[in-house]
Amino acid sequence: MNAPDLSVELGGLFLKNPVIAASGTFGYGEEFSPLIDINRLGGLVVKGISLKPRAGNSPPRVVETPCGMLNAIGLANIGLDAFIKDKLPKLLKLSTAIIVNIYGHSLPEYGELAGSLKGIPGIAALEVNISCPNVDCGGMAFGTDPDMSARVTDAVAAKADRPVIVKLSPNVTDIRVIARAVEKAGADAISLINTLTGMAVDIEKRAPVLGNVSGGLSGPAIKPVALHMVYQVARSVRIPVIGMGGIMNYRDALEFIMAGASAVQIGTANFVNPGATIDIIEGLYGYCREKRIGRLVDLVGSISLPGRGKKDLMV
Amino acid sequence: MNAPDLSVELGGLFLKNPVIAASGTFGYGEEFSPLIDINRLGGLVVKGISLKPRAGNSPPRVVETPCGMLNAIGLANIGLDAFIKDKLPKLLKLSTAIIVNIYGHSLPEYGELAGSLKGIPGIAALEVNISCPNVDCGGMAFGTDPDMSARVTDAVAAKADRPVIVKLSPNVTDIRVIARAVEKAGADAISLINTLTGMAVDIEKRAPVLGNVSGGLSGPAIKPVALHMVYQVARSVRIPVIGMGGIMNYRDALEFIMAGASAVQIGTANFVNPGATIDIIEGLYGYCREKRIGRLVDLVGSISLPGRGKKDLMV
Amino acid sequence: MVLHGIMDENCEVAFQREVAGGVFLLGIKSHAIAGKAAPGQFVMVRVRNSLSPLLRRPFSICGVVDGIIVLLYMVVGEGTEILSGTLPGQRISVLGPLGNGFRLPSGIKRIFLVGGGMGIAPLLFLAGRIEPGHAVFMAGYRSSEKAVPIKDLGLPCPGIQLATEDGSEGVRGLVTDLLELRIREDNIEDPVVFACGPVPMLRRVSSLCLELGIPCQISLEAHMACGLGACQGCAVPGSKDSGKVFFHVCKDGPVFDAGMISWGEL
Amino acid sequence: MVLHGIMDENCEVAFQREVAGGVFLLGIKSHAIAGKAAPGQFVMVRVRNSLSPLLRRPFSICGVVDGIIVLLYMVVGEGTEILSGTLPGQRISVLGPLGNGFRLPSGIKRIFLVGGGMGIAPLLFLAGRIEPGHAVFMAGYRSSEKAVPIKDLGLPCPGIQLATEDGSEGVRGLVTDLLELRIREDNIEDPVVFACGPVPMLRRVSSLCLELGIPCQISLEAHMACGLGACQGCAVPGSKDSGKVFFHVCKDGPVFDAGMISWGEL
Ligand SMILES: Cc1cc2nc3c(=O)[nH]c(=O)nc-3n(C[C@H](O)[C@H](O)[C@H](O)COP(=O)(O)OP(=O)(O)OC[C@H]3O[C@@H](n4cnc5c(N)ncnc54)[C@H](O)[C@@H]3O)c2cc1C
Ligand SMILES: Cc1cc2nc3c(=O)[nH]c(=O)nc-3n(C[C@H](O)[C@H](O)[C@H](O)COP(=O)(O)OP(=O)(O)OC[C@H]3O[C@@H](n4cnc5c(N)ncnc54)[C@H](O)[C@@H]3O)c2cc1C
Ligand SMILES: Cc1cc2nc3c(=O)[nH]c(=O)nc-3n(C[C@H](O)[C@H](O)[C@H](O)COP(=O)(O)O)c2cc1C
Ligand SMILES: Cc1cc2nc3c(=O)[nH]c(=O)nc-3n(C[C@H](O)[C@H](O)[C@H](O)COP(=O)(O)O)c2cc1C
Ligand code: FES
Ligand code: FES
Repeated sequence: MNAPDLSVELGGLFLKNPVIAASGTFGYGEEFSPLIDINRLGGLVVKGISLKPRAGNSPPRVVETPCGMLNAIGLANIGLDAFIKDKLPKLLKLSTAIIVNIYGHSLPEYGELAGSLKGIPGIAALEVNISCPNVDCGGMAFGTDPDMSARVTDAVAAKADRPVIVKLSPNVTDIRVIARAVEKAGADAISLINTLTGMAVDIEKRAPVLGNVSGGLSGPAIKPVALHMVYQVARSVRIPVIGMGGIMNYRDALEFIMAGASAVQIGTANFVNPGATIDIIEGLYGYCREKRIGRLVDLVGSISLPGRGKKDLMV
Repeated sequence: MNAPDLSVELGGLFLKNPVIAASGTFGYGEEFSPLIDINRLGGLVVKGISLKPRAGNSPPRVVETPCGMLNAIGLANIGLDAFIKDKLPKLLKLSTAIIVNIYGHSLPEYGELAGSLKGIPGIAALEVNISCPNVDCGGMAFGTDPDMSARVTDAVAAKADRPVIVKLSPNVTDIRVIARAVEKAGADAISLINTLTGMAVDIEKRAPVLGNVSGGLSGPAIKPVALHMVYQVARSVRIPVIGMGGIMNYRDALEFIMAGASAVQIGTANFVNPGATIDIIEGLYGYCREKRIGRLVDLVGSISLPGRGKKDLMV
Repeated sequence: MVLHGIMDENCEVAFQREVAGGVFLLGIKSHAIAGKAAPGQFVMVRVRNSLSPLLRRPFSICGVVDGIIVLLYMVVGEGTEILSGTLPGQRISVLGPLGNGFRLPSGIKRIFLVGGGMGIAPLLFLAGRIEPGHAVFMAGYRSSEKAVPIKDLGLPCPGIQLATEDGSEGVRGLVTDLLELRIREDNIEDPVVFACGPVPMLRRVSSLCLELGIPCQISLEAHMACGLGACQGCAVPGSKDSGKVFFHVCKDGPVFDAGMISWGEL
Repeated sequence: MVLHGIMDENCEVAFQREVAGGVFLLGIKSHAIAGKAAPGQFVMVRVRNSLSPLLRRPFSICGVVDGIIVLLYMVVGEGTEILSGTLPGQRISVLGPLGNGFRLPSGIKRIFLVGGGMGIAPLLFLAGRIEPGHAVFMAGYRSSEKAVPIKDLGLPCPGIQLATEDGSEGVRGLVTDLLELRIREDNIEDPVVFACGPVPMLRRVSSLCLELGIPCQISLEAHMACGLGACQGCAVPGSKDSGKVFFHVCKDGPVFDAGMISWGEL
């Protein structure tokens, strides 16, 4: 048998394999370069970039929770100009897809970010964060309202000259409504989920652990929620879906792929195992070989649903 | 120092201590009676009762997830008549508060359930499940819409002759809106959270693990989400709040209490440690003694919030 | 035969031994649970004191010796992997005895005990309660590596007929073929069958017994949360005859008359 | 002094010894990490291969002997509890060396090493790199039970001045009192202070040194997710002078000049 083909196409974005490092967990790439060969990744999403630099929230910013962690980084980042000047040149030397995650505090800001990144060769796609729960102005508000989500998408798509991925928040009643809204507004792909809003209390201090009171929950704890939302969204839109939330190994990645994700992002796992992305690529490769699957894309959305059985019968 | 006073009052419901066994995880009480002295509990919520008996969903119905579990029991229950005839008499011999959890498929059904339980001496309170994610008709729809939530609350409160606790779903964009709606509609207390909707995929079978595809996530994994929602709701309503979601020990219980819960419910922990409720009562008692806290209620909502610090500063 | 007196005890591990490839024999000290346990019952074990794995794991009681509960289990996932690393002297939390257990018929019968893989565990306990000579014990495995050397377990040991799918030990084939051969060809008076193992095997045993009108009790598995009948997580579909839509394995079972189960839906 | 060549290695535990009440000395075999490690750097240890605890735990490198990284840690929660149960021969994943490390001044100075509790760990490593006689090592503990018998650790061992809060060993009082006494009263030429320990202690040491114009490097702790500078989780507030709103302990630190930190906000 030939070597399995792991490549995927996501609304105009071509990846050699479906494994992408998630925004905010992989810095600007260089942090992991002593440890892994970043060129082997399908792609890499940089930390969310805003127009102006941001220092972020007061510490403590991270706390461990059962099988997960809360973060309230507060979208700390060096700002668009420094990113373009200091970080991007190094990133663009890599032979992996560089995806720039952006967020704004207003519609025009989103548009301006997309406009400023226009024409820079080498950027593979934009990922629009409409879902970060840590910033009280903007962030949350956009991603939880279908109308605002659509307008942000539109603002970015109007200015962008490459694929636009919109990243959804799980903190909503029905994520399918948001997904359909951003699809209609011109998103080329959807990524989900961002973190669930959560909190931890320090009972010794009788105070929230995080300086920001609440934070975003990530890691294996949220995997079931993420998987269900990916499944729902994949069945509600025609554009490709990038799944994430608690993926630790290739088996988790397969769950997302079978539930409908065309690609996956790896976040918290990078902290636990800096080689997680590489291990997952190798795991997917080995799985396809063993199961004689020629193209990984054939597994996307491949789960078969149970018949109704005795569901909801009266006794 | 005198023995600490753990008793609480929840909108007319008096409990000797704030520890309640959660609906669906404690059967009808008798299942745990070989193992613990149920009379020591603050209260006990029975498995959700519907007008007609229900067989529930096709198996598999439970699956373990990282630090949590998914269940898709499908609200299997013996129905109101059998409950009143076969289960209630035994339950009412116990010297703990018996709380009857009810759910209907329509507004009139909710009202009818409350009406049928009227006048039965010994029932301490009703808990109204507007939040179970497992039944495709009803359940979810009520609890995720503020207006429907209010109407269910009103339907039950109009017929009930004892405290009405409304149990909220976490699968919503802003739980404070639902909480305020049910408060206004006459709820005497609010309990939260019910399970988060989730899913697991069996990659060998390429199929959902659960016969019902999706299920409700419970256990320590959801604790941060539950705690944040309890914190939010406690600051948004004047009626008492009963917190739950992943409480495994008295330290977890204290987190909820300090975040604003007047009482706590213990669900999944009963499966891991059938003595969990008793251990938590003893832990709270020991904590109050050690810290010289005369009345546990003084701890409710006692966390102090951080100053703004450097939050959201520009660099 | 629902038994009362369920206990949750933090028990000392008496011994732990790998008896076949990835198959372990675990002895747990608990006079209390051992004293009440009946063949066919099971325990829920907390494999370690941690939030992950969260739930307890169910295991059939394979025998009871001197106040020690003996379990026979195969490493299949994280929980059993962790359990297999538990050393004598360490403590684990054990909830039991749970479930109904087998019902031994009165009068002299010819008893067939049919176990597939780890399904032999509850049957070994049962075999110890049957007068020698009255029972035939049939065990089936994939291959000889997985075959448990029953004589070396230190438990009352019946005579064994072995089948392996690859023929590497005993008769080549399925244990159900062994049973069918004996039960159809010999002229057996009053046979009774007890079986435990994978679903396809149990389905075959059941249909055979139902066809021939032979009483048959099978022990089932299901994913469990509580093991106590409280969560309703362990449902299995009841047959039309049973009059029940679902049974709960932990409370109504794990042992069922073959005719009670809707085998097509399992 | 940011060092490159960070590694993630699945290392064998060489030894594990309880050296004081709840305080363990752990030796981990890694020629690669040991070969690169500098005093003040740390490692991130995965205490077991499991989803819970999820994150790695940061520990200062306390010394390096024959390709073995030595850690000194106190059991304070689940992670350190599990770590303390790891036996020689078992393997744990270690990421390092991380962070900047101390900067030793050139020229002959009088070096004060001031450690509170487990804060002595990185200072012991540093002490081994200083010519004997040039350094004074001051260690403070709550009480004698928690006092680490530094001479018995098998590491290059400086002369120690001890303070315990309850006076059960050494001088009664805080280690900062010891330092203040020496630094104010003696006529010391060119003193330099290196300190690690609880925040209140470091705050005191810093203000003392800033007041007297003595160069002072302190090693800080913060909750960490990555340890690599990627997550921005380990922020500490920078002083006005520093020109930074926040530093990141894992990358900009853990060692900072005392004047760089906004002590009031810590
Ligand atoms: C009544 C009963 C008796 C049993 N007796 C034995 C026995 O004597 N020897 C033996 O080796 N095995 C027995 N099993 C199966 C045993 O419980 C599983 O192999 C074990 O739970 C697997 O745990 P794991 O963490 O290693 O596997 P994982 O697959 O990682 O477990 C994940 C989850 O699925 C559940 N699960 C997985 N497989 C099964 C299964 N077959 N049945 C029920 N739940 C499962 C686990 O309990 C856990 O909650 C019995 C099961 C039941 C229900
Ligand atoms: C750079 C650095 C060097 C350190 N060196 C040492 C050392 O040499 N010896 C030693 O005993 N301890 C040291 N610590 C502290 C050590 O990391 C914590 O004691 C340990 O993480 C506690 O883990 P736990 O699971 O036992 O506690 P838990 O309180 O259960 O941990 C819960 C979470 O909080 C984090 N956490 C708890 N306390 C601390 C802390 N003080 N600093 C950072 N994170 C914390 C844990 O890493 C974990 O993510 C150092 C910390 C840092 C940042
Ligand atoms: C420390 C941290 C920082 C993050 N920062 C961002 C960010 O800047 N932009 C963004 O879109 N998502 C951010 N995320 C969310 C992740 O990209 C991802 O959506 C989430 O963590 C779920 O995946 P995981 O469980 O694999 O980590 C961050 C997550 C973490 C843990
Ligand atoms: C097996 C199972 C069955 C449940 N059944 C019900 C139910 O019938 N009615 C209800 O309101 N909640 C039900 N719940 C939700 C729990 O009462 C509780 O809200 C939830 O599990 C979160 O708490 P925990 O993490 O402590 O389990 C059920 C939960 C589980 C695990
Ligand atoms: S496992 Fe809970 S009812 Fe059977
Ligand atoms: S711990 Fe991640 S940046 Fe410091």
